[in-house]
Amino acid sequence: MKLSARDLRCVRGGREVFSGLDFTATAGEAVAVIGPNGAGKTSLLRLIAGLLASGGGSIALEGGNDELTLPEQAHYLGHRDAMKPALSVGDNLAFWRDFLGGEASDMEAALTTVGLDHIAHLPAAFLSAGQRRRLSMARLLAVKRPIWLLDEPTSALDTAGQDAFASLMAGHLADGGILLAATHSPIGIPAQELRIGTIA
Amino acid sequence: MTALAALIRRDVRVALRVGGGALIGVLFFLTVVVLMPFAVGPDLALLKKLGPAILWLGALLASLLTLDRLFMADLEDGSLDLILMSRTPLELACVAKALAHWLVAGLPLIVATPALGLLLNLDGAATGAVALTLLAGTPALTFTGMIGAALAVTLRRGGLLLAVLVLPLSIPVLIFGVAASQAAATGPLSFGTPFSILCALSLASLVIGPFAAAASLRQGLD
Amino acid sequence: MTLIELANPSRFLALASRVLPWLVAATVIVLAIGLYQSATAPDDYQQGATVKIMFIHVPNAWLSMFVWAVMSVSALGTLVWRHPLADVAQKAAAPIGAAFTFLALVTGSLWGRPMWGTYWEWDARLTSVLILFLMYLGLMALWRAVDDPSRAARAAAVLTLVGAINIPIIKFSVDWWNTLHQGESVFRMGGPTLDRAFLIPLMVMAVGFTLLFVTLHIAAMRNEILRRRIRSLQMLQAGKPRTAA
Amino acid sequence: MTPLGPYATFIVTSYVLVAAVVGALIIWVIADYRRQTARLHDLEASGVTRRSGRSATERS
Repeated sequence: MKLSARDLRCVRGGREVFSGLDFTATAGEAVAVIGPNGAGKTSLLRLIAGLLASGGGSIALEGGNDELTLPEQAHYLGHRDAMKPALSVGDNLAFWRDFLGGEASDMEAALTTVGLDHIAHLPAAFLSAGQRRRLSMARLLAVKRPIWLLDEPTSALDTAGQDAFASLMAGHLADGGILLAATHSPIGIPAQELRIGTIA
Repeated sequence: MTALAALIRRDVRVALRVGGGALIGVLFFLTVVVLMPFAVGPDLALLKKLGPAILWLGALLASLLTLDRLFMADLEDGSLDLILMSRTPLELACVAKALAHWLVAGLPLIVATPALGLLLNLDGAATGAVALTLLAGTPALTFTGMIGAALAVTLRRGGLLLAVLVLPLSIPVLIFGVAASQAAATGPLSFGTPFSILCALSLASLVIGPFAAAASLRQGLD
Repeated sequence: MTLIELANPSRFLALASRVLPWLVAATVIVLAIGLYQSATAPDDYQQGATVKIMFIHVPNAWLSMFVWAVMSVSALGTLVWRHPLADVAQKAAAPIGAAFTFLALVTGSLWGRPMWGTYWEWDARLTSVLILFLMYLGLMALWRAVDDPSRAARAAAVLTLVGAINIPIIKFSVDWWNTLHQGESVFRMGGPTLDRAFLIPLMVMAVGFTLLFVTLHIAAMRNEILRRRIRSLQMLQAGKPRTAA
Repeated sequence: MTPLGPYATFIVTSYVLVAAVVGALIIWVIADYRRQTARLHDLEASGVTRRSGRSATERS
């Protein structure tokens, strides 16, 4: 499997965020998207996720499931966690497992991995920022998708959480997944660096 | 199918939980209808005549006001991104969301109608006719309103803008809904003709609404 | 047991479980006497047997206002004295008050059908009670709209007090609106000429229903305190890392 | 008991309705109490206690 982008351009609100961006990631490879604030890290991820209209260039996935589009094979972990505070932790996760479709895996195991299994019955409103992020991580595990697009994945996580997430990412890569992470700090796994924006 | 059922179930549960505000729409309906006599006077004969129109206007405004959050809540917490990335076609996801919204916001209005009919001095037949036309017509209000809700998300504006966008679209539903209820209550026109048109409007909006809403959501990607 | 001592929720729980059985017994006895007296009361020369509806209508109508008064005092407790149980009392009273107001409306309407020939008349009294009912529902919606009780409490307290000030104004306006539109006067219940034969059962029933409210209110407050305790325990549980057990 | 006259239905309906609503209130309060105490006991069984270390259901 190979995810590649050629000459990507992104325009938002009439302003060109970046252009002429190329990268290639093969199965088992991680890409760390690095750049100053406003360089378009989030925009790049959203563009790949199909959440932003492309301003030019092409993105191609080779060796994936031909019946599905790229966004349908990707997980997007953004700043917002897509969890309803009124529903319980378990219900929130079960919903995304059922709704996102595709190959689902054991939800209990996913919650155990991120360390939330003991509070699965509590409303998501009671979770701290770090715990909410862990719940989002559980979503990546509950539904199998080969491409992970992670926007600042380790923000709000403590050291233990960052280590746990690094091992999750390593596991995903070992399974032949592809991973793009926009980040300011090292993500804890070997990754090729993709610098975007003017480097100050 | 499990995906759509899951979406409906989630939306209904969120609406019924604390902070969901599923029943605020019906409370608004009650309040608006109760206000009417203070404006037109307590003349029972007059209220009987205006009753179907008052109930329809109240239901229209109530179902419109609750539509505001249909997509906005999902946009704010990031759910909309994931819905766009799911394997379920966006059009079907829109149908599921509208259906869930109708279940928690439209159906209670119909349940409340008999009590309000009593307040407006409507007899059993007229109240039944209004309830029946609301049952046939509120899905049309939800599904056309959904287009406005999707546009509001695209424009990142809700509230009054949504009302201004959607109210003109709901005029046909209002015309035939009130016409059918009036026909059943007082005659002389037949109930069947406007009621069939109302049902046709509902069915048409069932098709057009999701496509327009999905298109608008896709256009509004940001 | 002073009000200050009652401020401790644990004390309140202890007191509630001691007092509740007595309150239940008192309520049952007084209501039973009231019901017997209502059943044996003579017919009114004007209303006939429908006067019996009055024996349950008037207590409910009285409670619809009394409960709002209780909530207003609680609201003051929240805003002025910062009494920790005040917003519990206010929240617990709202659904009970709404239920009594609903009953006042329905019994009034059932009394009106034989008297006026219609279930609903936009009579000043009934209309005011209807608005009161809507305000109760609005207050309950406010409590439901916010997840955090301490945040909802202040908003609900302000709304309750505004309501307390506004209810007489609404009543006055509705009276004025009603007389403006209706020349003929509808039959007026009550007044100083009420016969003792009706007055005594009415008073007993009013006392019985008030006792019923107090009982339900204390029980509902107890539930609310437990609910909040569960909430804070759950937040504690969420904040704790997983234990090896 | 005096006969209820021509309006017996209205009188009986009123009383039945009041009984039904009051009954519903009583059932709600009791069921709510049972539910809350059960949840509290569950929480305590899972080892969550209040800061003071006392039992949350303690009566005194």
